[in-house]
This record gives sequence, C-alpha cells and structure tokens, in this order.
Amino acid sequence: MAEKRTPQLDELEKGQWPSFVTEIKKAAVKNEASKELLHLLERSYEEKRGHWKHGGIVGVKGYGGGVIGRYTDLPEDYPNLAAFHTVRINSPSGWFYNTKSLRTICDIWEKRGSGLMNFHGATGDAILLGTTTDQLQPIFDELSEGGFDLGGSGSDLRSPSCCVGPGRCEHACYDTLEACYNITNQYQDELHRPMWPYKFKIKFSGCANDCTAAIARSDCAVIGTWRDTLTIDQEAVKAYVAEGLNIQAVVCDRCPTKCLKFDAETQELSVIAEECTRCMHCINRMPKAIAPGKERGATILLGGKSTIVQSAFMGWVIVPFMKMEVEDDFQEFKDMIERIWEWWDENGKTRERIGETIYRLGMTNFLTSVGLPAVPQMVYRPRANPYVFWPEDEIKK
Amino acid sequence: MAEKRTPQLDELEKGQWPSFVTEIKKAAVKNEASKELLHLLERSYEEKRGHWKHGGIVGVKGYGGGVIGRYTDLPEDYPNLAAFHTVRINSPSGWFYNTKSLRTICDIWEKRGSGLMNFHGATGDAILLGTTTDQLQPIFDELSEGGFDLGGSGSDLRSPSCCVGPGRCEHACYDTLEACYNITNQYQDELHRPMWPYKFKIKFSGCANDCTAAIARSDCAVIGTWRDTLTIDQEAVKAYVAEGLNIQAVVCDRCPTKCLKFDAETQELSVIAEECTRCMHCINRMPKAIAPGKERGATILLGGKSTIVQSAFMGWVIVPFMKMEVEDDFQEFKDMIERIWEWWDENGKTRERIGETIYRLGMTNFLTSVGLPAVPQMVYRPRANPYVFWPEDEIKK
Amino acid sequence: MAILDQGPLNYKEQLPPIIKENYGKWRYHENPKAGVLKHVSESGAELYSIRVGSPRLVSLDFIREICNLADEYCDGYLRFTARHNVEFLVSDAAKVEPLIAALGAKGLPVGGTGASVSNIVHTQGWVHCHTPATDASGVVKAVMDDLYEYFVSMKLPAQMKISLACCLNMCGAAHCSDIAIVGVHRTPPRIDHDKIRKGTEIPSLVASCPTGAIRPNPKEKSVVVNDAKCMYCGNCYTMAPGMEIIDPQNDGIAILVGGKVANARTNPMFSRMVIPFLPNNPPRWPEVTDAIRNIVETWAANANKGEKMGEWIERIGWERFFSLTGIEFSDKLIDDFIFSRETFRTSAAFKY
Amino acid sequence: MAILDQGPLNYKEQLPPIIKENYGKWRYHENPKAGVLKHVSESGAELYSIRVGSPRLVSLDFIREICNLADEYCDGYLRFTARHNVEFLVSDAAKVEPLIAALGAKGLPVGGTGASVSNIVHTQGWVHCHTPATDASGVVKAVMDDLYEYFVSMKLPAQMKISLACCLNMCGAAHCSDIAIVGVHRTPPRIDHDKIRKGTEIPSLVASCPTGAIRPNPKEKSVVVNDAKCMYCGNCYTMAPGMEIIDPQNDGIAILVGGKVANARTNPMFSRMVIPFLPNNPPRWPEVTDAIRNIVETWAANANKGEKMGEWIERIGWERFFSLTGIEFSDKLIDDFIFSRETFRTSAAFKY
Repeated sequence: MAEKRTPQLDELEKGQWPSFVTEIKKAAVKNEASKELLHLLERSYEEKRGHWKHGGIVGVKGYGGGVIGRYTDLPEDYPNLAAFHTVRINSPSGWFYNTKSLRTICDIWEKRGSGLMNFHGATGDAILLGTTTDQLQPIFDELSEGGFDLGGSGSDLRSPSCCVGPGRCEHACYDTLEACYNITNQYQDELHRPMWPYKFKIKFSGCANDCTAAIARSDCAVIGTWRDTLTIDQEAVKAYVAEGLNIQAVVCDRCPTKCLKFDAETQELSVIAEECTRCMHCINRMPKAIAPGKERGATILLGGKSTIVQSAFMGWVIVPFMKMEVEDDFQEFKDMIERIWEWWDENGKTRERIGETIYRLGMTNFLTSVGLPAVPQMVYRPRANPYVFWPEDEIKK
Repeated sequence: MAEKRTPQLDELEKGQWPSFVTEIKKAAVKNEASKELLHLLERSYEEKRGHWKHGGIVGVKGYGGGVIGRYTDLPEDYPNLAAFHTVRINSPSGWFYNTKSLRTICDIWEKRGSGLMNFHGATGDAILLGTTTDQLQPIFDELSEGGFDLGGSGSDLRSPSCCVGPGRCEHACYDTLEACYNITNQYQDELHRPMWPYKFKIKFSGCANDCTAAIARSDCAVIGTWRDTLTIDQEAVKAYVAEGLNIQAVVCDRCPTKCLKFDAETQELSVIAEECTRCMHCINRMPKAIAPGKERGATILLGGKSTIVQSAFMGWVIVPFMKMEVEDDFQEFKDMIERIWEWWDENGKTRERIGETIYRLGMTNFLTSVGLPAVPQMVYRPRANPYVFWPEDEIKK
Repeated sequence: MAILDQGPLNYKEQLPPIIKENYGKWRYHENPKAGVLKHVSESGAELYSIRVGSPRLVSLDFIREICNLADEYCDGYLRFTARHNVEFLVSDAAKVEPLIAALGAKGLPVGGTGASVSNIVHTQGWVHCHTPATDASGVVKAVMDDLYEYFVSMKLPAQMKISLACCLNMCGAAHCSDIAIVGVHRTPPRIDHDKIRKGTEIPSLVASCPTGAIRPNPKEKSVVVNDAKCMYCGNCYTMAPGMEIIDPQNDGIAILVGGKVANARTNPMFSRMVIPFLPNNPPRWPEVTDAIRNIVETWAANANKGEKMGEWIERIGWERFFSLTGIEFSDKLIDDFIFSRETFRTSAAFKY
Repeated sequence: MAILDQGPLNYKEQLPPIIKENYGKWRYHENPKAGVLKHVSESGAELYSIRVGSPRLVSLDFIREICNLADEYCDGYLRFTARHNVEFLVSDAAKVEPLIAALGAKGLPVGGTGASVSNIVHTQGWVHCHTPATDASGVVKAVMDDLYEYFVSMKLPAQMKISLACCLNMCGAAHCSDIAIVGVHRTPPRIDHDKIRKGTEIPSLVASCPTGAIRPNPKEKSVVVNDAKCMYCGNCYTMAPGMEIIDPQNDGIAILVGGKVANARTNPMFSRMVIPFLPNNPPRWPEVTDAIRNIVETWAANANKGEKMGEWIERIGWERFFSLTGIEFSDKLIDDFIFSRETFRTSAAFKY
C-alpha cells in the first residue's frame, strides 16, 4: 500500500495529553494492519463515519465467547483490515500486574496481532485489538500457556471486575480481590459459554464510594458496607482539629442525615448510630479518625445497565447486608446469584437485561421466585398506587 | 315498609364527631326514600357490600351532564330507591353562600328529593342525593329560577372551583373567585355538553399553599405566584422578634433554598431574590412581615389526576408565569386552554385524561402543537436518556 | 323552563359586607385558637372565621340549622371549605364566643385549623356509589371520632389532611394526602357473560384494562380475564357492569401516607402505601382506626414542629418509618406498575 | 492446546511485596499532590501510587515502556485503574520524585487524583466499532488536551468523571458521569431489504424497537419503519446490518451532565441531557471542547468545595444551571420516553 498522508490525525498528535494517534503510528511501524488502520481512520475523519461491519462468528475451540469478529467494509482498499478481530483477556483482580505478565501478553501480540491494545476495555478485560481469524486459536493457546484466560462476550457472564480493595484501600469492607477471583473461577462455564438472555456483569466495590461504578455499570453490584456503626478515634479527631479542619462545616453539616455531632468544646465527634446511612462522606474526609464498623459485608444491588433499550437503570438493593467471607467461599452470594440466574434464564426475553426482566414482571414476582425477603431497604419509598397483586392463598374462598 | 332496626348504623350515632347516620335519620322522618336508604345501608353494613347499580342515562333538557342516574340492585325490597339519582349544582366561587341561597336549595329539595345532600361533592358541586327520574326536570327548572345552574358530569368540563382568594386571604396573587366565575361562565357549553375524551377539571388556588389541592386534583391547576421578589416589612420583622419568634430556626433554616438571611444583630431579614422559589414557607410563618411580590399572576400546571388508569399524576408546569387579569377578561388563559382542549380533543383516546395523553404522545408533541415554549421550569431535571426526536427541518438532507 | 347556561350563582352576591369592603385588602391572619381564624384588613377591619366539622352527608335540617346560626351571628353569610367544613364569617368580635357556645350546644365541633387534623375529604361509599370496596361515611365517622381530640386542638406537629376514596377511582383524590384510606378489591372480576353481551362494547372493555388482562372471548361474544395479570383496579367494572368485582369477603381498605399538595418547603408528594389491606369491619372499622392512630401518634411523637407527615418520613427515611411505627413491610408495598423504577432504592446508603 | 476455564491470572502473584505484607492493614491515605496517593499501613509501611494518564488505546511499545519504568522504580509492579489510568506502585519514598521526572520526560501526565478531572472512560469509536455515531479516542484526546490543566492539578471543587460513549449502546456506561459525551444518530435507519432478507430474523428485529416503530413488510420479506416513531437509538442496527443508521451528515454528539455513582452524601444520579446535539467536527471537535469547558468552569466558579457537578446542580436547581451556563433549553431536553413522568416539575416552586 502506498504511503498516504494523515493530516487530520496528525493534528491529534499535538497537545499535552498522550496521543492514541502516536500509539497507532508506533504500531504501524511494525505492523501492516496497524498502518492501514491509521489510514482507514483518517478516511473516517474525512467522511465522518466508521468503516467497520457487524462481527461475524469467529472463536476459539471450546468457548462461545471471548473473541469478537470485526471486518472493515472497505476490504479492497484495506486488505489487512479485512479481518481485524478483538481478543478479550480476563484481567487479574484489581488490574494488578507484574511486568512479566504484561510482557508475556506483548510478546504474543507482537507476533500474532496488530500490536494495538486497550488497557482496558469498558468491562475491564485487557483488549487485543486487531488480528486475523487464523491467529485466534494460536493466540489463545499461547495466552493459555502463559496463564491467561479469555474474558466474556455475548450473552454470558462478562468478566467480573473489582476495586483495589484490601490491596491498597483502608475502606475495603470485604476482600474484593479475592471475591472477584473466586467467583470468576467458580463461573468459568457461564463466562465462556453464552447461554443466557443477554449479558450479565458483576462488579465488586469495597465500599460505598464505589470506585468500579458497580451501581451503574453492572447487573449485580456488590458494594462493601457494615452492619454496626462507625469506628471513631477521638485522638485522631483532635489531630484533625489541630491541623485546622473545620469538622462542623466540612463533615457534620454535609452529612446527609445529620447524624454526626461535633462538640467544639471537648473536640469529640459522636454518631447517632441508627441515623447513619454509611454513605462514606465522613470517612472520606477524615480517614485517619473515622473507619467503617466491625461487622462488615456487602450490599447487593441488581439491575444496573445503560440506556439501550428500556432506559438506563441503576442497580437497586436486593440484599441490604450480606456477609462476604473468604472462609465460607462466598457461599451465600453464590447461592443467591445462581437462583437469580435460574429465574432470569427462565423468564428473560432475548437481549433483555435482568433489570428489564424484573421491571417487566415486577419485583414481587422476582423476590418471591428467588426467595429474597422484602425489606424497606429495597425501596426509596413504597408504591404510590394501590395496584397490589394478591396471591390466591391470602384470599378467602 | 315495616320498621326495621339499624343496630350497626346506630353505633355510628355515638362518638363526638357529627354523625351522617343522624342526618339520614333526620331525612328519613320526612322522606320515605331516605328511610329506605337507612335500611339499605344497614344491609350493606351486614353484607359488607354496596347495593347500587351502574347509572342509566337520565338528564334534563338541553344538557348532557349535571345529573347522574343511580338505581339500587334491590328495587323489590327498596322500591323507593329504584331510582335515586344525583343532581349536581355548580356552587358559587369559594363556596360562599348567603342563607337565602341555601334555603332556596333546601326548599326545592324538600319538595322534590330525599332531603339528603353533600356540601360539597369531591369536585366542589353541591350535591342533591337521591331523587326520581320524573323530578329531575322540575328540580332543574326550579333551581334555574332560583339563579342556580347544574355542574358538570361525564366527559366534559367539570365545575371549576377555587380557594377563598382575595375574599379572605392576604396571600391571593390573583382574583381566584372572579377567575373561577368568569371562566366557568365562558365555558358553559363545555361544562354542560360532554364532548371530550374524558373529564377535565380546573382549580384555582391563589398561592402555592394550594388550598384547593389543584396540583393533585385538577387537570389544569392555576396557582397564584409572583414574578419579582418577596416584600419584606422590616418593622414587622422586628415585631416578630419581640414576640419571641426564632426567625433563624423557624423561617431561615427551613427555607428550601436557604435564600433568606436573618441578621441577628440588626434584626433585618433579607432575601437573595434569584434563589427564592416562592414556596410560601416564610410567608406562612410571618404573614405580617413577608408578602408576595408586586408582579403577580399564576403558574399553570397540567395533567393532575388520580390513580385510574395509568397511575396518579400531579400537574406539571406548562407556563411558569401567566398574568391573570380581570381587566383583560383572563384572555391569555382562555386562549391557552382552548388550544389545549383542541389538541386533546384531536389526540386523546376515550377515557384518557389529558395527562395520560401527553405522557403517551410526549411533551414535545404537546408543547409544539399548542404553541407553548419549552423552558427549564417545566421539568425537575432534563431527560436521562438521549432518545430525542428530531424534526425533519432540523436535519440535513 | 330552565334557563340554559346561566352559570353558577354570582359569588359577589354571596359575600358578606365585610368581605366586599375589604376584598383584596387583607393584610394578615392569625389563628387565635383551634377553629378560629382572625383576618385583619388594611382598613383595620377584623373578620373571624369559625370552622366547624360537618359530616358532609347532611340533611335539609342541618343546612337550615347552620343557616339559622349564620343569620343570628353572621348577618346571614357562611361558606364551606374545600375539605367540607362549614365556616361562619363573623364580623363582630363580640359574637365569636357566643357562636362557639351555640355550636357546642348543637354538638358541632369547632376546629380543623392549623396544626390539627382537618375534616376528611371522602367519597360516597355504600351510601350511594356503584363501585365501592368499602363504605366512606362510616369509616370517616369512626376515624374522626377516634381523632376528635386532634380536630378540636392544634397539638400536632403540622396540619394533617386525611382523605378516603371508596375504590381506586379515588374520586376523593386521596393520592396526595397525609393519610389516605382507600377501598381496595382483591379478587379478579367475575364475568357475567349475559350482561357483557347486552350492550358492552368489547374493544373498549378490553382497552380499559391497564395490564392487558382482558381479552375478547369470541365464542361467548364476551371477554376472558387472565387472573394472573389482574390487579383488581375495577376499571373494567366501571366500564361494564358484567365485570362484577365487588367481593364482600375480600374487599377492604389500604392505607397510604405522606402525601402533600402545598409547595411550601418541599415539593408536592404522592401518598405511599404502608398497609396493603385491612378488613371491612363495620360499623367501626377498629383495625383502620388503630392503624391510623398509630401512624398519627408516631408522627406526633417524632416529627419536628411544622413538619408535615411526608416531610418527616422523607427526612428520616421510609425504612425508619417502618421501624418506628412497627408496621410490617412486605413485597406488596413495592411498586410493580409503570413507574416502579423510580421507587427502587438505587443507593447503598440507607438505615435499618 | 489451550487449557479451558483456567480463569484469569491469580491476582496474588501480581501484587508487589508491600501490598502482600500489608494486605487489609491499610490505615489511611493522603493525597500529597496531584497524581500521588500515599497509603499508610498499620505496620507503618508507606506505599506511593503515582497515577498517570493513558490514551487507553496503546501500542506494545507503550506497555513495554511502562514496564521498564515499573521495573526501575517499582520492583516490576504496576496496576491500572477503572478509569484507564496507569498506577505505579512505589514502596520507596525516595523513588517518587525520580519516577515523576522520568514520566514527565516521556510526556506522560501525572494527575487525576482528588479534585481533578479523571481520565475519560470511553469506547472504540471509528477506530474499531461498527455502530458509532462519533469517534471516541479523537474526541477524548481533544477534550483532555483542553482540560489538561485540571488533570495535573486539584483545583476543581471535587472530582470530575467524564465518559464517552460513541453510540446509545453506551458501552462506556456514560449514564452516571459528571459529564457524558454521547454519540447520537438523528435520522431513521435506511432499510437495505436485500441485507434484511439475508438472515435477519424479522420477529426479533421488530421486537428490538423500543417504540414499536418497526413492522413486518411481508411483501418485501423485510420490515418497514414508521419514521415518526423512530428516535434513532440504533438498537435495530445492532441487531441487523440492513438497518443502516450511520449518517455522516447528521450524526454527532449529545452532552449529558450531573451523574454520579458514589453514595457519599447524595444518592447515585443519572446524567441528564443539556445539549442535544453538537456536530462531528474532527479532528478537534471544537464545539464539544468549548461546551465542556463552559460547563466545567461554570461549575468550578459556582459550586461549594467538595460538591460534585450533580450535587451542585441539584442544590441550585436545573433551571439555574441553564441560566448560569447560558446553555439554551429546548423541548428536546424534556423526556418523552417511559419514565418521563418523574422528570416533569410537579411543583409551583422554582427559580428563573
């Protein structure tokens, strides 16, 4: 292919933010497909449209997902992009890597693909961006040998992800890294072999700061919390005062339930335990003095998803507090999620996320079917209509 | 009919609250139908069910509404209730009466009906409860002679109602009594001759305290407001302080936008005009010191209705501020409401309240069709989805 | 023959002289005691309104009696409120206490102003309605007898408005009340095919069902109901007498709380269901009066001064409402209709 | 042959020694300067995390380069954040500034912590997606160049998260971001009947339309679109390549603001549309960068310290957001989909 100019993309090498164009150019030095990608993208910038077709069915032996087919609609002009598939690698918990692991990926990808990658994709997989159909199985074989496995795609369990958790964060209310690893391993079949109405995402956040955006971005959000009350270190409170922190204004006045009382005279901070919603604001502001309680676990929220089709839903509370214990192998969570999947598998329509299925069939139907007790924590407020369904056994004959 | 006992109803003559049973018994002394009503009601109390059938078509000459047919399903046992119709009298603005007017109604009703009445029905009409078909026209004739007219029923404009307004309230931002009277008179045809998809209610409240519950109970709520800012009498503020009112706690701290500032030293109260939402809280607490602004009018809200069918809707803002002037005969309001009715009449389905029609077809469709400009005051917040309909003339061909 | 379209009485002729003279000139008002409002005009004129509870369903004799009182104490003028109270409009301060005494002698309660329970807005019930799931006047009487002390005093945190609707048509517009008492059915309609065949428009009947539970039954020239989809709203019965939904064994009352219509401080709010069903237990509906008293007294004991029921609950959180009142929460209180999504808690921050 | 279902790398082998030793023992953290987090353990150990902006779409060379840096300064360990930043995990305080200098020399920006703009979560765009209405990486580059000063400093009122989704599938989950940049189509799909006939399941295609705008066209063995009902979501195109929705002349970008996911102080919130359309104007999308800068700077100038975009807007009211930013309001911003009702203002209390 003859050299062409890329004046529009070149503009995007200017400026202080690291440039993806520079990255493509680096890959283009070594790889013909990446070089064509640069020119195809320049053409998209001229024409203001993408040039990729719907994915065809490609894959690796034994799996139904993990690879996404991608083909340009201009294969004659860009023969090296005729097939330019994606491989998803299930990333390690918390996206921690040693450099050896990363170099292993690079070495395989240098040999067998475009050299372009996403660290990471939106769901959290490491994405290898652009290879040909014949390379897919060898890539998988070599990744596998390096200890890697593929992530989810299609109507399956997508690769779960988690926050940094106890690895680096004082707020972690359960071991997000282990939970993510353990549960991902438990459900390898669900992850690799699509069999559900649509995709299902699980994200693990260690506290209500929700650094993985689990409540918005996952069908099942596991958000760390505690059942008792805040731990307050009064000496550390005094130290904050000495440092000049205006505790009343910055902490107490912004507490959503006004459950924190600061005595300016004694410099003591106290909490009205039953009024605290464990929102994390005070802990975020005074991490040296305030910590989560001792009885720790997670709130489980279900149904989060983005716009398509029935509108975006945020996850809603289905279990206010669940123990998330390494010791019992996260058994309570696994029991629950399997009941949920079974219900969804039976009741969901094609391409219907679980939140949409529950919205369509009603929360009572769902809760009753999966055996979760209804509690007020599940709702901001009760129903405004009197449209109650009455089960036959509660009716007089 | 033989005397029967009414032990259950007799129980309801006990207690301190005035008893409707006593009222029925009073009517029963003079009227055989009322006597039968007492016994039919006792039977309902025994059987835990009503004994009235769906209304048949009854009416008076020239009108399509104003009278509701009512028949018992036990005419053989209660022959005087075989027909026991309702007559709705359009009440005067603000439910003000001189005793002569009330006595006129009583005299007609004593002669021609059960003697039982509702002061008033849910929509605000004076309700004559229980008469026979042959009495309907004479009742109407005599009421008419007394200066009365019938109220609405069926798929028509229901009798508008209003708060006490400038008749007795210092908060009234427009003349609710005159607006209700004037507009009711303008739309006598719409009120008496059902021709719409369903009923349409208008309620006039003089301020945001909304004593007629217009926002909940009317398809069109006209709620008094002002466009400029609060009038504050600083001398009266000081008088409240002298009386012991804790202005900071009772007024400022409960102001939803915290736009009121009280200077404890100078005892002066000031308002950040652009932050005030004119909610009435401060005025309610300090009526001697704070009053609405000078540029007065009303906010128009559309769509209020109760549960059946698509859920309860509260009225939503369609015009943030409209002048409601006696001098121009409320022309702006009339122009708007006629355009609204025209749109609804064309687009509404049978038994669909206007709120439901707008929900079904979309606010943009409605606003564009009736020529109301979209403003942020119409929404609590903008749409969360990107599902915008684009008109063809904004699209490049 | 009647004059058509002459419209309602002209309100101007129904106003007492003090109102005509001070129309639009009122400066402020006070609430000197329960049931008494004092409005003061720019002119210095003082108008006393004496608010009196009424059963709403009244006889001629009642109206004539209050007319007599109005003639004696108010120059022949009175008004009714949007909540069915009677208001005597007294322009002579000296007549206030004598009028109150006269009202007391007749057993008419003076109250309903300020931080009190107001009169209950309600519907017809078994007295005169064709679709009721409960009585109206009887329940109201029982509740108001029970809450009488709160009508004739001003000791609640704020004004409390109670409404009753005897079926889901909710003619009483109970959907934005501090406490709503709503008659509910709980069993699907029983179809009388003969009645349906006689003059029911099948497509309209089918369209009347908000959940699509009704389908045509061409064989019977009638309809069929999918019981699992029916939530007993009774809209079909309103359309078609053949869809018999009244069921004495299973009809009863639901309680909703926390609605408001005024815009003061917080936005208007819908009432929310807290008790899905209480039985019809005439003549005094003790389960209903007990439930309401519990709610009123829990609110009275816990709310801040000036805080409406709904404002209190939204401040403390609905989860705390249930723990404080001891009312049982159940899946029946979780919405599953069109707008359910907005009620689901999409937050990990809550109380227990 | 590959081993099936062996699962991801065991994270334990990817953790630096300092983390293994202090796992679950972290006591608190500080944010000494932009891009630097200092975590202190109960043991007294101190871990410095140096956060670095990445374009996300990177070459082998980029990864090897950061591996070299990690080998030199971090004993060979690093991690990535949920927002696509690189974090170098430095256990030796003395290596912090040398690492920052080395990063600077390579043009890698250190920042994105605390009250800064974080890296933009985004999708593939024209680079590799089949349904995009705009590019992703290019827009992100333009916006981050423009907001660079806010990445490398902590001078905003609070953290700001920007996301970009190149079509309504919103793979980037832009729906709860402080600022969401969303690629939008604006014209109905053009039907390629040949493509539809080849292997499209018609009932699934019909069912894919959220507004019921698609109906079968038996004559063509294809479908027909009711253009008036179509709101260009592209769900049909995702299902069927024959429903060509890409339209270079009319595709572009919508801006939504005010979303949040953390539960701190206020509940999680959806982003809300404030600009329905800006044109695709590559390579630098000046209308988009200008619009975002205006929003960011209006927020920065008006919000309280610690107040997220959405918290600020909800406190002052959306009507004030429009008056303060000067952004034009239009009917396009008023919801008309399933959950529209909850967005309508049912209150007479508002600002101008």
